[in-house]
Amino acid sequence: MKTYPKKRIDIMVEAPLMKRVLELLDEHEAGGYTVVPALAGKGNDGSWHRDGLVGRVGAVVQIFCIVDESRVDEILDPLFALVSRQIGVVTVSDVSVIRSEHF
Amino acid sequence: MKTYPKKRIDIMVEAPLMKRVLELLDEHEAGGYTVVPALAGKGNDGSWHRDGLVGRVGAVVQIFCIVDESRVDEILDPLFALVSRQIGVVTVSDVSVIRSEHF
Amino acid sequence: MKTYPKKRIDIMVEAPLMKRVLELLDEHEAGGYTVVPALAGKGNDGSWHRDGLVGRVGAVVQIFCIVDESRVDEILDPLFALVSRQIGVVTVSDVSVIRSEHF
Amino acid sequence: MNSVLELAFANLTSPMILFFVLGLAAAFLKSDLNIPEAIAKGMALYLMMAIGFKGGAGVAEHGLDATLFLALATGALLSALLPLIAFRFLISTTGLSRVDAAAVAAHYGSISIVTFLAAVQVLNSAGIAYEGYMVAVAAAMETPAIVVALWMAKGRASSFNSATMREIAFNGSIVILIGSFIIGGVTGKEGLQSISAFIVDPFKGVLCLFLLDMGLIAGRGLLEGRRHFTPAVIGFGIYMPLVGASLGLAAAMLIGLSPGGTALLATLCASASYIAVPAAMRLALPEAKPSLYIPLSLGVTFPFNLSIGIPLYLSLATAVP
Amino acid sequence: MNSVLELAFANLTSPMILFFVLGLAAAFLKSDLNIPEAIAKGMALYLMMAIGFKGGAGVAEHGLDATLFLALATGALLSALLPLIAFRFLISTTGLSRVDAAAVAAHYGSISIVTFLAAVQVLNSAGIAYEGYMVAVAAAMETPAIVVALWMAKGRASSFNSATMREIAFNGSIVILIGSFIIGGVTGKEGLQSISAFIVDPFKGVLCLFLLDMGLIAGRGLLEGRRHFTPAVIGFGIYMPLVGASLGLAAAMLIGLSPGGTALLATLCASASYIAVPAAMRLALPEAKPSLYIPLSLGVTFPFNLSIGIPLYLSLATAVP
Amino acid sequence: MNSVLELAFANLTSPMILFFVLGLAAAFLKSDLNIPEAIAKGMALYLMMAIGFKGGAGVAEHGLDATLFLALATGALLSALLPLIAFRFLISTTGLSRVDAAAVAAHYGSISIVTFLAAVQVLNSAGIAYEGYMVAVAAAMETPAIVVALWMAKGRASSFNSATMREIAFNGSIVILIGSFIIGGVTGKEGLQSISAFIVDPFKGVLCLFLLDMGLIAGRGLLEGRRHFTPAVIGFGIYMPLVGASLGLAAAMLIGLSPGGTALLATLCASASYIAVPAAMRLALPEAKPSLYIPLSLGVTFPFNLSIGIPLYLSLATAVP
Ligand SMILES: Nc1ncnc2c1ncn2[C@@H]1O[C@H](COP(=O)(O)O)[C@@H](O)[C@H]1O
Ligand SMILES: Nc1ncnc2c1ncn2[C@@H]1O[C@H](COP(=O)(O)O)[C@@H](O)[C@H]1O
Ligand SMILES: Nc1ncnc2c1ncn2[C@@H]1O[C@H](COP(=O)(O)O)[C@@H](O)[C@H]1O
Ligand code: NA
Ligand code: NA
Ligand code: NA
Repeated sequence: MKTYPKKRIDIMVEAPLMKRVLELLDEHEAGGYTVVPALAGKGNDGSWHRDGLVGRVGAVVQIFCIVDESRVDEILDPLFALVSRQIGVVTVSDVSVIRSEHF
Repeated sequence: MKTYPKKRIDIMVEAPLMKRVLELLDEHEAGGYTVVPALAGKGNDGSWHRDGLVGRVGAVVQIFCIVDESRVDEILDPLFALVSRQIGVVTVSDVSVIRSEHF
Repeated sequence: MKTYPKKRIDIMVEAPLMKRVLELLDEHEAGGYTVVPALAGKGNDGSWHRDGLVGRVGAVVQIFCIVDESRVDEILDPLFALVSRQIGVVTVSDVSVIRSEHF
Repeated sequence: MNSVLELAFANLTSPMILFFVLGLAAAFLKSDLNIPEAIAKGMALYLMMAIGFKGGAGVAEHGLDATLFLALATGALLSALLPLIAFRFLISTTGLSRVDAAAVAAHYGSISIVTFLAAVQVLNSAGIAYEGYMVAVAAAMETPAIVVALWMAKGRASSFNSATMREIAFNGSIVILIGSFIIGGVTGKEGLQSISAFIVDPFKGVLCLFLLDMGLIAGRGLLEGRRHFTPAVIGFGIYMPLVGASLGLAAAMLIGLSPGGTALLATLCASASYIAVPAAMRLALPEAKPSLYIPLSLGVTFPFNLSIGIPLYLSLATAVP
Repeated sequence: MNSVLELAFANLTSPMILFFVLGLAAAFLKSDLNIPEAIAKGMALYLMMAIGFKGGAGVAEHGLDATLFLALATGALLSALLPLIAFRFLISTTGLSRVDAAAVAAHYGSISIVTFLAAVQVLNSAGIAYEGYMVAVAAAMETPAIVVALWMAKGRASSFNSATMREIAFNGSIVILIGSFIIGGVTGKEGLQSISAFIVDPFKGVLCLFLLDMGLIAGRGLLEGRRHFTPAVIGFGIYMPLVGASLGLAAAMLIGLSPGGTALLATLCASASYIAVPAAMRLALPEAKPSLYIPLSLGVTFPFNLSIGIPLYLSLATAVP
Repeated sequence: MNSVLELAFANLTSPMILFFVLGLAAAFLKSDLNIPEAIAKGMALYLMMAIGFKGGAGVAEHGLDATLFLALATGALLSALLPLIAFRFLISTTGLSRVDAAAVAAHYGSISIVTFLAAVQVLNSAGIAYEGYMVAVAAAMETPAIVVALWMAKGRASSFNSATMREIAFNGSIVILIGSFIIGGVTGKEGLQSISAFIVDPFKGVLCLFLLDMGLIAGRGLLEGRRHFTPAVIGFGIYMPLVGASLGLAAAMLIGLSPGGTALLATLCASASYIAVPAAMRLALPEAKPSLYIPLSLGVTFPFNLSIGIPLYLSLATAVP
């Protein structure tokens, strides 16, 4: 089956910032994204676990977004500006998709 | 450590269709799969959020499945037929595994 | 934007073993990791679904960890020793990150 | 007619309605207020378990009679008939596609259990009795509409196979409703008493919290689905329940239900599904737009029934001597 | 003996049992009915908090006596002894591997708190008193069986280190049971009264909903684990509780527990763990098959105790003068 | 003074405090006991819905008077004033950075609704009346402190834009508190009665379970945040509530609140936020350390208020004739 190369951007970011990241993706017309809840984690800023938490602080969500290679930089630059002061990690990787009109 | 190249198929699909996709993977002896809940997302068909939902409509789950390269097409073709009329996105990417008998 | 190549290790492992895996990652100074809950799955040891479960048995969590290529083997060897007797799957893939000091 | 207004007013200022309105308001204000999915599902299970059990215990106390079967058959028939009417209206007034019209019609033939619960609460506060088995009638009305609508959408029913039918027939909400109804029937008054501190006493409060959630979902759905909402579509969301209720009233009187039971059958006919039917539609009619049928059912028809519909149906049901 | 049958029959038609059966039926019908994980865990926490607290408040009211310590020691001893017996039976009759046999034995030495709860409900409805500290005995019986079973599996106990022991000793269910027991003991009758609308009144109803979930899990486990279920294995799941209960009855009479307390100790000995022990086994004996021991405990022994076992143990405990 | 000690002792041995201590102990023992996130959130929603509704129903019963507005204004003013004082103390005694000090100050200006709930429980058991609208005062005190603290942190307030303000103003907890308060006010005593089996009777028990969770989170936060905890910082976590309470007492007497209302206003001033403010700080002052301000508020000040603070403020409030 014919597939098309795209990029997958994975953003791990603390939950209170999620809305901002999604707005940023919307602004740059990322086409689509999916948010996956994370349960626990550890990074430079210490470790955390969702259990028992009531507020959004102390949790990290994972947002991923499949985009065309040509748009990666356009998204990464403002994303970096947004995430750099916060708790978070961003990765980019290669994927293929089966419907290219989608992205 | 010796690793073996495989393919990872990621399927984002609306929740009511999950059972069908898993049955399809079973039929094509995909060996294994994992379903990860998604919390929120956006695509061509609009955006959605899990919070407060009672039914399965309006939610997307992420199913991934590590398979040998040789089986990718065998799975993608019927998967595409299944998902094309529904809400969903499919990606394929490269991974290495440490136990090859597994797949 | 300048990015740096890293490796992403994905570990699907039954929930009772999660703590051991995280301790192992800590010992080998993996820098960070994220745990994502899984909802359902199937592998060699049968299929499972989280719904209705009270205990941790019968659930699989997904742990991922971005590390420098140079550390992959150091982590995979003990990980393999730990996971080989249990229910679980480990994959390694390529990613790029935007902040390299992080890992 | 005075008492209708009083009833309507009492209903409009009941905590139930006001919590629904709070949810709507929070959604429109774009507040981040939300109820975790697991809690919403847990409450839905609780409400169905409780209403099923109480219905069964009611039947155990008052005994079974022939009207039970008559009522079940009538309910199933109405559920199959209403989509045909709804479909006609939609095609001739709204310009929706055949598939969309069939999907919407399925929702209006099937029922909303929360609307039913709200009606039961109103009956309870007004001290009006009703047949305990009405909850079984509700369960019986869930599915026929789906089958008829899929048949109407024709050509499209390719994915409408026996696996889908099985899933629809044994879907979780039907199983817990009917299962609890039977358990309530078997254990009777004594069984009810032993767990009434769980399923009776806090019921209304849980319903309020659940309606808050419904308000949030309805409000967000309305914002999201706005673009589909022509006057003709909104109009349908309001007159169709009246059409359904009229048929329900007539049928109930024909088979001789009590005034309370009549009001409930009318409410069931007037109500539109927003949980079971959407899931079935995504499987069998994926081309139909969920952003149309969910907010129409939950954001237009549900609040209409909740606020104006129920007191109206009740006053009509009790007006006839 | 007539009253035994009556008791058994009353038990079999109690809402608790019937909801468990509903869960089983839904699983066998492959219904998608399910209880969200968070709700199931929340109910488990609630049930343990409530039973612990009530036990502690009971002790506060009736005063501590020497039998508390005697009962704790007896419970721990029985929990250590039962796996040895179970292991013998399994090795000689079922053809299970050493490791599988040890793992199963651990489950039958340890206890199931929900079985205990069900027995307490039966005592309550029959108006039979029992020692409040029995819940502490239950907690004391959770762990010894695990240690003994790991020791029996030998050679395999390499991963059985102090970290594992610590996790087992301070696992969540023990902490909440014992913690609530102590709080109940400290705050006594007054404390109980202040929160009884939460932990006493709705208790039985919550237990019903929880048993629905147990039925679903048990049913699905039975479907999944079918292949391991030889007649010898199923047989073990039924006679082993009887063996355990006999020892429990004898020991209880020896140390002079009340008839109610005797029935509870017998029930604890008869019951098999399906939450705490499986988790420990996955860590320490990963080669043992969870698809064997979980459905055996939850799908065979649990329903056996729930339906036939508990009334039987109770009638034996009350028969002896 | 004797009665103060008695009150303090009664408070210290109440189930509420003891469940909090159990949570702390479980965390320190590194037990895996935990409450699922959805359950914790569900309980938080429940507690806010209940306290809001009861407050509103209280106002409906006793009528509105001018002090309501006076109390709202006073609360808002205190919430804006306290961060200024806290900031001074922190800068001059703890060596925290400007940004960290501002973030901590925001927490102490704002309020903790659970501390408020605990104080209400103590008033209820002591049979002391209070103004129903105090819950609205609590809501009014949530936000001003945040605005002031961001202004103090200056230069850093770049991300402090209208979107952030909107999010803070319509955050979920404010919407449900105020919404339920209004619904309680509209439906009054009758509304309260109709759902009191849900929002009144089990309230205290739910609060106990919620405090168990708070204890777990506080204990784990203390372990994680240890490194930030100099004596000066811990000291601040204890004397700042006393400073806040003093101001609250004075203000309450000035505007003529009842002794019960006075104790509540003092408690609100003494309490420190650990849900709403942290979320706002992560958005607007990301450089401030959450591992400092959350455990300080939840692990030091919250237990101090719960155990010693509340009885103290209450005895002061009732001592003055
Ligand atoms: N190396 C890593 N691999 C996977 N996830 C990470 C890694 N580093 C950080 N994270 C995730 O990102 C969150 C924030 O990271 P940090 O900003 O370093 O505290 C952590 O809590 C983890 O959930
Ligand atoms: N570009 C994308 N990146 C990541 N997830 C996506 C993307 N597009 C769609 N999705 C996910 O797939 C779901 C269905 O997409 P769609 O069929 O385009 O509505 C969305 O709700 C998202 O959760
Ligand atoms: N090929 C696969 N693709 C994705 N996930 C898998 C695969 N195989 C196993 N898994 C996941 O890993 C768990 C344990 O696998 P196993 O040890 O094979 O039973 C399964 O329950 C799945 O959640
Ligand atoms: Na209808
Ligand atoms: Na046992
Ligand atoms: Na304060």
